[in-house]
Amino acid sequence: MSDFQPKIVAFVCTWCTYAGADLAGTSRIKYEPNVKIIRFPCTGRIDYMFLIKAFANGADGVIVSGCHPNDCHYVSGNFHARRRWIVFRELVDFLGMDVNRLCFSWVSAAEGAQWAKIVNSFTEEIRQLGPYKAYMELVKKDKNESVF
Amino acid sequence: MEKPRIGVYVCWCGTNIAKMVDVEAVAEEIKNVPNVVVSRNYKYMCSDPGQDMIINDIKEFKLNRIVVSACSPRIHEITFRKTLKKAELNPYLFQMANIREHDSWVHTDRAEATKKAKALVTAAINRINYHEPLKELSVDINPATLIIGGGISGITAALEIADADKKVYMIEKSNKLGGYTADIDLTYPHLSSVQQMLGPMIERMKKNKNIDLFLETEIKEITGYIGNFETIITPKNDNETKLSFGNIVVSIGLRSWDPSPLENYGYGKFPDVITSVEFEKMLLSGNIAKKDGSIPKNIAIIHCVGSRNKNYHEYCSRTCCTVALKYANQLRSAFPNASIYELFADMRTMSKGCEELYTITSRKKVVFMMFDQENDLPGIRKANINDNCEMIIELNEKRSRKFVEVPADMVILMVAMEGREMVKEVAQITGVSLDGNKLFIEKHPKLDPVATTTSGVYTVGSCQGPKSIPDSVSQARAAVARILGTIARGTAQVAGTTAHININICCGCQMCISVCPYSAISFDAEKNVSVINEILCQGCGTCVALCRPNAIDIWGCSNRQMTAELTALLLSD
Amino acid sequence: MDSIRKRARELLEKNTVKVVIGYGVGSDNTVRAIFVRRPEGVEELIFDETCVQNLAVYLLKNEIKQIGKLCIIANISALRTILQLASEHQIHEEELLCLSVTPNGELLEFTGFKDIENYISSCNRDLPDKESEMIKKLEKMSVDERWQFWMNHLSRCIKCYACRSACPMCYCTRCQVEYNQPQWITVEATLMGNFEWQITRTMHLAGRCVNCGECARACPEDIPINLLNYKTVLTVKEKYNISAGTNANIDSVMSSFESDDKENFIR
Amino acid sequence: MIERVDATLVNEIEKFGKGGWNDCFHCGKCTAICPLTEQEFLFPRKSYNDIQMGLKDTLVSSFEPWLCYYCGDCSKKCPRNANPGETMMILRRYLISVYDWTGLAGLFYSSLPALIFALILVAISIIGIGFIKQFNTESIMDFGHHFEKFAILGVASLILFPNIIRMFWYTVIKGKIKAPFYAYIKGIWDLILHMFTQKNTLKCEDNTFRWFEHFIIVIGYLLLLFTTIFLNWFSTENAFIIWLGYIVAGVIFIFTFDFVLGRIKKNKEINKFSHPTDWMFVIWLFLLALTAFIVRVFIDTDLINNNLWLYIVHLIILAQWAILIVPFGKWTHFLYRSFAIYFAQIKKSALIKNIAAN
Amino acid sequence: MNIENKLLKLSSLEGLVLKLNQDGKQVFAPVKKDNIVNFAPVSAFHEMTQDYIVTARSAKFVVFPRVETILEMQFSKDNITLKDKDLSSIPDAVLLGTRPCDAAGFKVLTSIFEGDYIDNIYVTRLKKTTIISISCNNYDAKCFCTSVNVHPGGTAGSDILLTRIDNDNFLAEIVTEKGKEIVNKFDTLFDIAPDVNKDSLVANVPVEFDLSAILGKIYPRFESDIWVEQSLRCIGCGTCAYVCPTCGCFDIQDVSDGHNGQRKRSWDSCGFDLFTLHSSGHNPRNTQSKRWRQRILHKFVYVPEQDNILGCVGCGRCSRACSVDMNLKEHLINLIGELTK
Repeated sequence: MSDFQPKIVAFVCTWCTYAGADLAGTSRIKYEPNVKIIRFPCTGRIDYMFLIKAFANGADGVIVSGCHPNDCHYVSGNFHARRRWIVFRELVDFLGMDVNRLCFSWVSAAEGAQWAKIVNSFTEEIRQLGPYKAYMELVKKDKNESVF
Repeated sequence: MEKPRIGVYVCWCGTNIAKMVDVEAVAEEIKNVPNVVVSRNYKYMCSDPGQDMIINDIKEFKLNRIVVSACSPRIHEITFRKTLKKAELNPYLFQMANIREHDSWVHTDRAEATKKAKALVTAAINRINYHEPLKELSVDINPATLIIGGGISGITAALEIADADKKVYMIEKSNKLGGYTADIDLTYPHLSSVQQMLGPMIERMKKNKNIDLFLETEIKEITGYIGNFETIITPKNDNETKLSFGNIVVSIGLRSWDPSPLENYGYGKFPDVITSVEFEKMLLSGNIAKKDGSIPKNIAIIHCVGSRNKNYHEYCSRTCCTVALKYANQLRSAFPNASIYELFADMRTMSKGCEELYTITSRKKVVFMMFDQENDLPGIRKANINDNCEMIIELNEKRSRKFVEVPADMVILMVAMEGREMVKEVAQITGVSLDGNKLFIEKHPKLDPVATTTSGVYTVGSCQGPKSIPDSVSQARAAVARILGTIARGTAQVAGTTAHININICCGCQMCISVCPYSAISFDAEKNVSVINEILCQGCGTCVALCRPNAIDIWGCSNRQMTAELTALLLSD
Repeated sequence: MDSIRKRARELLEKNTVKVVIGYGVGSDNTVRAIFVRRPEGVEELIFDETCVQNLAVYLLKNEIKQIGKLCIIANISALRTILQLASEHQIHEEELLCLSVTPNGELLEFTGFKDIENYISSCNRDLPDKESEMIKKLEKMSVDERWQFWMNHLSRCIKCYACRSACPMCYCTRCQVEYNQPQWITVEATLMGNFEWQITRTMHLAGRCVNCGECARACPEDIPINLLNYKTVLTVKEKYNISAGTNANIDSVMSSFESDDKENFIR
Repeated sequence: MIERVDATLVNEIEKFGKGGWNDCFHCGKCTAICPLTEQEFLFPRKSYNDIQMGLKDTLVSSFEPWLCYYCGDCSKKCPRNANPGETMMILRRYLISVYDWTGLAGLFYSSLPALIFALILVAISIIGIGFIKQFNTESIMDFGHHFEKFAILGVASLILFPNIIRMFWYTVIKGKIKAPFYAYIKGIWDLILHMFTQKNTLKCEDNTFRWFEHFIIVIGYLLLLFTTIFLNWFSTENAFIIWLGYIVAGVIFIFTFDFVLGRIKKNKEINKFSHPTDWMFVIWLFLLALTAFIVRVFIDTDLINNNLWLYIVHLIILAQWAILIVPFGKWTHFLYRSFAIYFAQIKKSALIKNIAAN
Repeated sequence: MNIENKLLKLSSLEGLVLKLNQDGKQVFAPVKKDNIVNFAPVSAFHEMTQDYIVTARSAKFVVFPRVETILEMQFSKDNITLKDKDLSSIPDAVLLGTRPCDAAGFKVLTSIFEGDYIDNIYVTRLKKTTIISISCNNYDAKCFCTSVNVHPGGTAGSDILLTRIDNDNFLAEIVTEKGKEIVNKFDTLFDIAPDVNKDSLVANVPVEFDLSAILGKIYPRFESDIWVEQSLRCIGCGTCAYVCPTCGCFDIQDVSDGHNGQRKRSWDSCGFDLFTLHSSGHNPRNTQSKRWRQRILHKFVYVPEQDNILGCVGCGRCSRACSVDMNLKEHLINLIGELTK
């Protein structure tokens, strides 16, 4: 299972986690290449539908990360985001999705090493979990099933 | 929207990217992505030839969209947007893919890094298909300035702006000007009097017609945006006044740390263990004496009280070493044959003239002893009768690696500087964020330490980090230069990436109104729809993700763009 | 029963309300909504424990609003729906008059939302036992079992969106499913399309659903989609101690926040 | 054990010379370049630290100052020219005054008038004796001879020996050095070797000539002493002894003259700061040898009888040398250095023992 | 051609199902799941349930699937390639257990899909589908087929009509050529016709109202208040159109991820308020009453006028599926009451 290369997408806010990832870059901290970052103005902007779309497009894991509470550049964006994450996570867990494939975190602009740590540990967790077969079948069905 | 004609430029960034990412292969493969007209790779895209190449391509191939995959957009997005403006192309028809900080610098496997680069560039391309040309809103600037905090940096800023004949409103919480500096007797390293320096400045402040001074006033709430801020203040025993101004200077400074949590120093328990602030008051009053009025024979000064220690403040408060040397000099001149001991962790005498002060002080028979401020602090205990001194400081002296006792009749603690008690509220009010140590976060630690990420708000002086007087004053002047520049221009550009509402979908549930941190959304009663004030909107997008029927979308980060980027990113490998 | 009819007749005769929305006998002795506009029509009004349909769904229909001032005979779900709609600025106090019957048969007339709030705060708002049992059973299942449970049920969904039409809180002029730029939810009723649709529907009702159960009743395929909403009701209650439809002028759960919301999964 | 810091100790040490403890900021360069420091005996920086902090107990029980042979390299290289070499010299003077149980050493070191008064006192007492002996040459010379014997014996037993014991008590006992007994025996060979050869001086660079000069003087001085006392140089007839005396006195006279010259020119680090006692020690040795040489010449040329004043002068110098300089002056470094090396060996073996123990 | 009668034993019917499956035909029959009866592929006769009036959803999905890709697109650098539906990929199907009203429903669908524009996807599907109906021996309050000229034993629309004689024999009426083919192919399973009186075996559904009172008489009442009266409680959920055997309205949408896309046709309903929303924002039928009126008029006025076939077969599915009890029969009776006033 160890040669499985998980596909992970990370939704991050530009003021904190994106800057943290930049810092990890400037300090040349090495981490797994499986995570690809998409930049949002704020975690408040990240709609839960993006997470669902990510899985629908074949992601094996999704990271959502932004500023620590009280650090948000837009004052309350991360608070609203946290509210949604709590309800969304309970719902999809209830629906039977594997919530271990969702990683929510706070990473500030100064925590380059913390970002690398999260990426490495999450990639390893997803590598243990393997590809998200259940959702893959869902997607395959969607593509070519003629519906009666 | 005309058919997208995209130009893609993959940058080498010298070897920074090219070493780990096969840039040619990326540029080659990008050629056959739909709508891509030009796909080049070049050594330094941010260089002038690199930018000229873009401008020529735009003219030659009539490109209407540019994707540059190089470093982080936080660094060069502005540069390339200016390039597009030069080529008369709307600057928002531009997207960067970060293949340096997020790819070449952080990965070790060249094949993986190249594959990731392709994915990131394809994603950026797929996204830019849905970019719309946006107009930058320009906002006219109210020439007045609000200064919060009347310390040395606040006063300098006020005088500087007033001299440029612009209006200044100064808000000061306490009933006197000068802040922390006013309680200082002499400055270091030249031991010149502060009162002579500060006195005339405060006089000029009071007499200056351009400066409205509001003492004993606290700031409650600031509404508006760069160029058009407003606040209502209630000075003590005075009625409410409404102020409108264009820029804000936050100079609330820091306060001295109360050392009582450090039990081993016994501050509060021993009467003669005093903080540097209290000692400064003694110097100002002219008589240095113990609480019982007698002259101290043994005086100890302890550095790094509360600074550079994980349990209290991890940062160095920067000025206390040189201030301690100043005290040693003043003590030696006051008591020629007293024993003066100076317990320090590291002697940090950075700015001009301070090393010389240290050399002079060391020639004045001051005993310097070194301790470890992180995990082995000295302790103070009551001396027993035959010690002919008040207290004994037990110290594990690092240089001689010996346990020694230092006799002391008076101990001066060089306490750390920390955030003022109302710093959280001021941060919330001005929309600037604080770091873990309750210090204001500057826009860029190196290139822009005076401004903040909230345009129009500047943090100067030690509230942005412990500082000496010369540093605070130079920061104040730097902020004023920026403000006068903005006022001179008369207008400020506000990003066009704001939210917009489709009124025939909005069903008037007003959930977006309660979410908006900048109250940029108001309710139009008779049309029963929400309306967005484009200038107030900072483009955070919280309302977009909240609106159930997707009536709100945001320029520059629309749902179509983000889903396009997401699908391309995941489907590309 | 007759106290309602008497009161309804008075209202209609004095023309204080233009129409009384209540329950009447339907075909094959089922119960259905009736709209009484003439005083003599009140005889058809009935009210007993079988009247479960949430009549508040009609309050936002233009055609019904145009009739004029409404009187609604509301059960607890309808009352809570009215409060929630009020908190979302969809209905205003002067537009309607609410009548209700307490479990022991005594007629209630509410002058304003405040009255309704006090009455609701005293009522029992727990989930019906059948559903809460089912939720507990589901929670005990393993993740895969739960996944299989929902896949079996959702495979029957034909995307007729009856659940959306039946739900009083789904009053959006244009629902997110009708978007194809970007195509949030796939058009056809494939398993993935249904799965995404149910997530969106439940998330949009988070903190707003008053667990009236209309969606499950409206589903032609009898898919227990109300379990999803009830589970979210439980989550919102447990995490934020808020239940929908109890206060007419507070922000809904999703558009407000506490600085110390509790969670244990953010790294 | 915890020591008391005392800022006033510096004022005390200042009496023995102007050291650089105010300038030293503990960069440690002097210790780094000094060829004589060892792992267990680090100086001069540590000594500076002890002075600055006024740790009297540590200073007193340290014999590091004796291990320094004042090559002066450290003073040359010190970034803050706190001349550590001179400070070590000052510490030696201070230690001498500490070891001396009579306290006179401290007095002479710290106040020049007291020293001059003592010299004059001795001179007058010699002249007094002369009157008592009515300037009879034989009786005076006889008295001189006996005096020399008794002085050496007295000074050695009354002053020098007890001071060595005190030094032992301060450094080893108070310094809590617990060494095995055999270490004391093994060390004695080092004591003698270093006493007579000052071998460590060779460890300093380009210092061999100065070592040679110093070595010759030491040997010369001991021989001169031996010849004058035991071989009774002044009153002997044996030609060999006479010539031996001449040669030895001549040699001492020449080399000490060179030392005096060095101190006047101040060209080397060692000569830059000459404390009065340094001057006295060198000049008196020079005069001793000179006067002894001339007295012998006068004896051979029979001029002595009517030039008895010359012998008086020699006797005065001899008395001042024997009574003042030897017990309380710089001469004692001859003993203390060697004993310090001896105690250093003991301490080293003590350290090795308790390292092995735990 | 004239109808030929045969006898089909229950055992041979079971054999027929197996043989049809072996013959590569996909057999659909009513199956009960979570006590709802719907058509589903069956491989053996025992999977089929017998105790049902009509299935919850009609069988139209065999010829008019809920969602169907009718066109595929491929975007490359600078051109788009289109690919029509591969008609050969449509499997042969056999519908077993439809009721005469369902079978009649196909007639109405055919009138729509083979009206002015021939939809060859529908035509191919219908051609490849054999309909073996079973006449009703039971009915419930929602049935009113007889009131709309559909007979519980009617053969219209079916290829073969089975009528249960006793619990192990069926009367098989071979109606069309397709039916003839099946019989010829598996003639061993069919025996000579028993002489029974079919009418006695079939349920007789009472006529609830006089159709002629409606046909051609509704139009003057276009603006009357009856439509509002009837439709106040309708919540516009569209379930009635989804379950109705004769509703053929559909919506077309393109779905693409930038590289390749599909044009999808899916069921739609005049009950949705979005059905007639113009891009300008104007909606000719913006209230539920207008939409309800359209449902009645389309089935009882417009289809009869254009294709002189009645748009409703009286199966009662819409009334059964409606969550707010919009009972069509009751409404028609009520309407007649209004018309004759």
